[in-house]
Amino acid sequence: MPINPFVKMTSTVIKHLLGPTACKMYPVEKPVFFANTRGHIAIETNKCILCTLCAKKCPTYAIQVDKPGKAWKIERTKCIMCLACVACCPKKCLTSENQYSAPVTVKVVETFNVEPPAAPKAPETCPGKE
Amino acid sequence: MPKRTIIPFGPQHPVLPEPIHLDIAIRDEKVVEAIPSLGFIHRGLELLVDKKDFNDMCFVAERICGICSFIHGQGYCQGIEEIMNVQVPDRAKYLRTIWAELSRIHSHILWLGLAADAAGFESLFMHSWRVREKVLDIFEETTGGRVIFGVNKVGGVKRDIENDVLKRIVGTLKDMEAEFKPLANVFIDDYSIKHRFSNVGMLSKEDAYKLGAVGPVLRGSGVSIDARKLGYAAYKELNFEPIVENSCDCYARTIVRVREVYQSVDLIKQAVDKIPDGPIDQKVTGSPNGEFFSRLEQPRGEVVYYMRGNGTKNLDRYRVRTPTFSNIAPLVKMLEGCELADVPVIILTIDPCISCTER
Amino acid sequence: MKLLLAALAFVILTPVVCGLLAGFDRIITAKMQGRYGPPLLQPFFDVLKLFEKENLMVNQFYHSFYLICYLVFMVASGILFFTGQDLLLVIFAFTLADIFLVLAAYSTNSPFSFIGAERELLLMMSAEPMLLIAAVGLFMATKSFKVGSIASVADLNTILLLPGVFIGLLFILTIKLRKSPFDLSTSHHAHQEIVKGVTTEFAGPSLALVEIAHWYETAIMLGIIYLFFAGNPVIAVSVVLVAYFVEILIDNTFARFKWELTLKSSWAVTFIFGGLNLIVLFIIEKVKI
Amino acid sequence: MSFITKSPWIVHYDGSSCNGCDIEVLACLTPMYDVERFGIINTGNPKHADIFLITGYVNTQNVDVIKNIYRKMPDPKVVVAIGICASTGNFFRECYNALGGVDTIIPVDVYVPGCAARPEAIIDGVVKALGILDQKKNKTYVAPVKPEGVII
Amino acid sequence: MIEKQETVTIASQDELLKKVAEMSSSGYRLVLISCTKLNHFQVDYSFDKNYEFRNFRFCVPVEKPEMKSISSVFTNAFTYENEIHDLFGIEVHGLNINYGGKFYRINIKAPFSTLKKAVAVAATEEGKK
Amino acid sequence: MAFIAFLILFPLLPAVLLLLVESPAVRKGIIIISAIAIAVISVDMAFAAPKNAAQYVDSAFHYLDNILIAGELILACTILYLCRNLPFKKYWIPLMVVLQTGMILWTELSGKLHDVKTQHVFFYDNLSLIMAVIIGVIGTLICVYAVGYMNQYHHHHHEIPDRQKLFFFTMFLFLSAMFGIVFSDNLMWLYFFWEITTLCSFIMIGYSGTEEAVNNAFRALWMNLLGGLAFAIAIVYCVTVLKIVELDDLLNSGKSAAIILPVVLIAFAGLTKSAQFPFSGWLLGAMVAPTPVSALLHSSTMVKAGVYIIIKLAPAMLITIPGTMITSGMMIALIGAVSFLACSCLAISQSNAKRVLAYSTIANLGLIVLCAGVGSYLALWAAILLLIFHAVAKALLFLTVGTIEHQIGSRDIEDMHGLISKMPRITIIMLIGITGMFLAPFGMLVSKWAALEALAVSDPFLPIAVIFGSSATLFFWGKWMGKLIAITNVKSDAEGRICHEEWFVLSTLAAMTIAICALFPLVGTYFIEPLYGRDPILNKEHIIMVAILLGLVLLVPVAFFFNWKKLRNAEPYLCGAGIKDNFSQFTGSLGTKEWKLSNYYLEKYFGEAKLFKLSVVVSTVLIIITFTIVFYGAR
Ligand code: SF4
Ligand code: SF4
Ligand code: SF4
Ligand code: SF4
Ligand code: SF4
Ligand code: SF4
Ligand code: SF4
Ligand code: SF4
Repeated sequence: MPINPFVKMTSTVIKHLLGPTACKMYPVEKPVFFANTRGHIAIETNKCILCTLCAKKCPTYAIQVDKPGKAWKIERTKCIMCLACVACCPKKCLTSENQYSAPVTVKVVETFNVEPPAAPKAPETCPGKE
Repeated sequence: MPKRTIIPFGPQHPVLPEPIHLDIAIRDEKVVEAIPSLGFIHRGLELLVDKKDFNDMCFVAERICGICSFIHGQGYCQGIEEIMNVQVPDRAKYLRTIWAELSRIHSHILWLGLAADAAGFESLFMHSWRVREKVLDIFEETTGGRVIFGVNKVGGVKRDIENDVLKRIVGTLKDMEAEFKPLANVFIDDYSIKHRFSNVGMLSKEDAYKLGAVGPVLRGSGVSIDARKLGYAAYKELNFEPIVENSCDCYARTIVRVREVYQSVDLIKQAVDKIPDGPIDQKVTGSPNGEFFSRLEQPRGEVVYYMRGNGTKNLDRYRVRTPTFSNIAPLVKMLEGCELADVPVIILTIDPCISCTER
Repeated sequence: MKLLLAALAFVILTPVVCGLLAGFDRIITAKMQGRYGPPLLQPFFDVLKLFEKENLMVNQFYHSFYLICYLVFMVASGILFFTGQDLLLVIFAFTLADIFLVLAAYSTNSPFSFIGAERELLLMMSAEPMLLIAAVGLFMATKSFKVGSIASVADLNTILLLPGVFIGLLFILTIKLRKSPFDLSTSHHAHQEIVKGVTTEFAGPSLALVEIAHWYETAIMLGIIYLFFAGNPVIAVSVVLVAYFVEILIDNTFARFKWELTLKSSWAVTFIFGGLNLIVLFIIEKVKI
Repeated sequence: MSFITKSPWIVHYDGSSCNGCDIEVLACLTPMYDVERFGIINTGNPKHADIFLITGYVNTQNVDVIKNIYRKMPDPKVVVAIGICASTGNFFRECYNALGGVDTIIPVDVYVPGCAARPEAIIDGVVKALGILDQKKNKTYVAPVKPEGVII
Repeated sequence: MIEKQETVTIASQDELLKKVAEMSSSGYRLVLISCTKLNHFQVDYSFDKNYEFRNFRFCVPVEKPEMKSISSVFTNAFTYENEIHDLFGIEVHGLNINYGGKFYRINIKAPFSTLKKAVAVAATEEGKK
Repeated sequence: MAFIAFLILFPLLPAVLLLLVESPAVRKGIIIISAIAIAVISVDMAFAAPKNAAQYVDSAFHYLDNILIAGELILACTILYLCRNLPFKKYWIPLMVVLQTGMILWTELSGKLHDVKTQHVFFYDNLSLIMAVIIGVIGTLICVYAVGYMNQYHHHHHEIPDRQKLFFFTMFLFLSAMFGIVFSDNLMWLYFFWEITTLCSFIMIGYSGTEEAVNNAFRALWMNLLGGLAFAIAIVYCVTVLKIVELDDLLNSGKSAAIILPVVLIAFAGLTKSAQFPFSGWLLGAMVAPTPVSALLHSSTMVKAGVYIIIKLAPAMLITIPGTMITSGMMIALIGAVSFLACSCLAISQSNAKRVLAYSTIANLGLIVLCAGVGSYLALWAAILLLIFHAVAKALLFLTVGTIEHQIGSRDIEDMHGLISKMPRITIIMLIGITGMFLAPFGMLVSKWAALEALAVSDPFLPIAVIFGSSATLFFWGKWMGKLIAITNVKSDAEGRICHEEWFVLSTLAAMTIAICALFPLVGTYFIEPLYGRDPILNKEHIIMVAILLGLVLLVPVAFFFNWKKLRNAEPYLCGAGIKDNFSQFTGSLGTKEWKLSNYYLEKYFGEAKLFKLSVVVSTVLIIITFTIVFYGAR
């Protein structure tokens, strides 16, 4: 019986045993995403005009626009990164970052105060990240 | 005379990435009866046409399945375009072809890995999936997502791929092919793989045709049918022949898929060579009115969509007949008289995609 | 007294050594699969964790009786072996221990455990002849069934007289270590046919017992390999390590066999390598006289 | 210290997902992401598992299945809902056969957003789950209260 | 699209069965049975041979939702017909494998047949919450 | 010696009484009293008798010869009478009877015996004492068991005429005949008793009178008669050629090649009686008889007569056949090996508990024959131990199967699923029997261990057969145990219906199985080793090791009472298809379904269809070869 069929996998296996691992080593090494990887939706709060178009277009109702309360809200655990909102926003104030949303232990609705004169606060703390 | 052992197989079972259930009756280890049961993933998303307009339905179509998500989107869009008589730009057609073939590569290598795993060949599974990641990187770079692309829309595609990126993709695929080759040889030649796949799950040519098998299951039984030959998207202009194997067993289906990986790489090369410049989408106005049966070749075989519009934003009917659905009847046939150890292999050999089967 | 110390050393050292061996196994396996792999101490973490878990059971019997018997008899046969007792008795006690694992699985009355148990019995039936033939072979080569005297007599000649038996033993080592292609009844990772086979129903501490018993089992099997080279401990240890490595390699280069091929091949190997070796040995001795 | 964080074994069930999240869960096990680095093993058997990874939402048919699996996991255990479907039901919650996210039938400890959830996100989610697992082991776990929206 | 799609409407069930038998004997394979609810149930039987797509349409009245199975001719029809039974509530007679409504096991009976647009809208409102 | 006379003659008294009494109560009384008497005397005899060389009883009474002739005639007539409803065309059966009786009578009457030394009629040595204890204790226990069993039997089978009088008559007649066999030194007497057991077996197999039973009875008859014929030829040869008619003379006659032919002929008779291949068919067919019969005749005593005679002949079988390099023992050992290997494998494919037991019986007898054929001291030591252990454990198993059959209405192993939940006590008794059959440190395994060590010295062929065979044993016993111990939620009160006699007998046998295991070194020291006048085989270490293992087995159940923390019950894993708190059903494809578990039978490899025929062919060839070379050597 030829030995070959019994050892078909051996070379691959030995090569990897001796060679480097294919592992990306996340999270020890930070991942690099492509420029247009679809990630979480960010809003430039000073541009938004609360037109509610994005909320209407969003197929999963992840976005709520509170006109009287002047707030733009998103529930990240509903967003499917379809970018329909980004495409429809008349002011182009929605963008898709290439970083994904972090896992959370509670579902929260993130609220952004859309007050054109309001100073754009840097979102230092991510509620999802604790 | 020994009696039967009756056990449930699935819905939660380590070999099943997706829930399907079989009541298996075995004697010793021989399967004497296997009755499948579906519905664990039934969502009823066809009825979402009542709530989503025909443009948004594209998102739904993409999420029928995460493995050939792209082709679902493509099928949906092509159907609507046909009803509405939209002329899709050639570049969009070529891009669709390229993405579809990439999907096929990704899906087939994924399947090969799962098949290896079903036969208890863990390292082969790992290496297959390692190679597959290369294709996923191409996806992520070109569409922004690893599995759900979201690039289709009625009238064309949403994103373009620059020509130099296309060239680079061909290069990456060449690398991938080189890494895939030793693994493919394992599938083709390895003793233990042959032991597990050869003469297992026999489906004669006649049965395959009669029972409505599609895709690699059909072609593994020696029937040369490949819906890409219908010539949708850019396939009309590409040169290829359906891949056929004649041994009618799990091994044949495996080899069909191995060879289709090479074929897809070749098709992508052809497409990249021929792709014209130009716009990538066509503005669509109005609402669909009419009906169409849209047929495409997915990695798992021929998929059929039936769409019927009534001139409003919402369609009357959106019906998807997926390859796995068509392969259920052949599956039942193949399971007759196999060994218990073959059950996972045979189930996997139709590459079951339950999410699309039940929608 | 010396025997008592040997027994004590065996009981204490085996989990440490075999746990580490298992740790290396997992790292090497991972590397072979292109992965990075777990920490070296992972097997210990696993077992300790299992003891922290709730003991979920279908009924109390398998844990309180059969599994404890499994462990106790595995340790007992190990002690018999490492204190140099009769090899046949060791193998019988070893079988007894294994039977308790099978019975534990049977007693759960769970479909997948049940099939696992049937397969485990099948595997035992496949492997047992070779073990006994190895004992008879060692007897023919060293004129003793006692592990103690075999170890003191064994030299280069032993392996030269018993090459077939040794190969056969390596073959069934794969079965006993639950490595692919013979991991029919249960496996270290999710089992594609029968979930977890015999161990399906054992949760938490019960599973930990099985794991520890498996370490002892490994020690006994490797001990028998060692016996062939006992004349020179350095060579013997390296042969054991090489054998273990080969098992890992085989684990990673084979799909799982089906029961028919398993039974056929192991009996065939047992007969062709083990049996013929004995017969040739017999003829050689007849000719000498 | 509890060893449970060093050896979390998982069981994965595909509720009614589209496969997208499933294959990403599987991808976590494969060379690129190799979660065995953290001692994670996919056991495929709830009785051995500490972490229940669930993808896809709940429909009328798999309610029992999910509850079944959950019941058969020994304590301490955590549930990680992977993907938008498992978290909130995606747009499928509008379908006639859907009940919604997984938290409608069993308590969910971590939600991993994403459609499909990326392997990195799944790893993050599991790491988060480990903390909870440890708390559950030491009986210091308090279920978080859902805040009324967060103002930024 | 280069393929040609032809749809023939057939009046009676018996004629349909004859047609189906004819298709079978001339080497066509069953590609799809689909059902659409309009004012009646429109049932389409689609066949294919050498990429040639032929479609036979048959109408089942809503008041009397019954049809005959073609699974005696095409064994694989049972999947489609069971599905139609579960989703549309059409009684299919003569099935070779009859799941008796347990094919999908949904709680709502025949959702494609009964669910009105109004209900759908209500569900949408709920989804928004 | 008085007790020999007592043991042979006394059972005839209850036998005749039982033929006469009608009242069940009286019958029960007679049986129990005589059982006690026989058991006590046989045990007492075993302990009282000197245990060194064989003791002989001279033929003091000349009328014994006449009794013998009369007995032979009555026996032949009875068999011929019973042949009146002979199945189609089997005329050679009565012909065989006539032939062999004719030969014996001719020898007796033709005066050939005058110049033959006829000194001893009866004798005893340690081996016959062991046999006597087995017959006296186990045999009578089975008779007591049968009291309860036969009532139940007729309760369950109304269609079978109640012939209990005949039944118990035969049982006690049989006991008498068995004692006769083990104490006879004169071959004529030995032959006479031998034929009585054949007759008893024939009557008992046909007890139910069904067509199948009658057919099987006749099969058993002709196969045993074939052995009887060989025996008769051997006697004629001995008397006419060797001028010998006593067993001890035959064995001590200088080991010349001349005795090979009669020895092989008698051994052949032993093979048929102990149902070795190619004659295994009759024992399987005998399983139609009521279970106590299977236990008494067809596993623990009558078939043992076959191996008993082979063990006795073992020294004579070591003589090399002239013109060849082999001994007749080797050939006999090979036949034993074929039987052991084939039957161990065949048992795997059986789900009928009695058939499994039957195959296992043949296999174990094969192992004994194998050891006897090898004939070394160690091998014989193992053979005798096997004989003892097997008698106890197998009787226990047969009887438990009988009891269980009456409670659950089936003797199929598949129907015994989860028996431990339904009938815990009876199941534990059965488990003791099964463990006794194949697991360390119980008796059978200890003997197998000894056998292996004995065989390893001689050549590798027999050990290989034994090794493969015992691995197969592992499989079928293991799966049977598994069936029994599966814990289900089904409760039953069936156990309460089992009668006292059965309980008593079963628990006694179970206790004996364990006790013998603990006491086997004593058996070795006091019975077997003096028999061959050799050194003890087991050294202290062996005994200690076995004792430790036994201790562990008995101690571990203590863990039961250990308080395990954090216990929670959950139903078995069913792929998520399970139903809450339901331990037997799951949600199946077409609705709720019961899961069922059945053992593997591996029909493809171990099925009867092929393997049985193959073994018959192989063993027939072996027998033909044996006789050919023996005849060739004799000339
Ligand atoms: S939840 Fe995920 S998909 Fe949605 S915006 Fe955030 S990162 Fe993107
Ligand atoms: S990306 Fe899609 S799902 Fe997400 S918020 Fe925008 S529209 Fe909604
Ligand atoms: S984000 Fe854009 S689309 Fe949404 S409300 Fe603001 S302006 Fe309108
Ligand atoms: S903290 Fe939240 S917002 Fe910030 S990078 Fe991480 S996931 Fe994104
Ligand atoms: S603040 Fe955090 S959760 Fe919010 S979008 Fe940014 S990263 Fe995501
Ligand atoms: S820093 Fe946090 S909150 Fe800000 S955009 Fe990034 S993820 Fe969102
Ligand atoms: S066949 Fe399966 S993989 Fe392909 S699109 Fe359908 S669901 Fe997806
Ligand atoms: S979240 Fe998205 S990718 Fe994941 S299962 Fe749901 S639809 Fe599929």
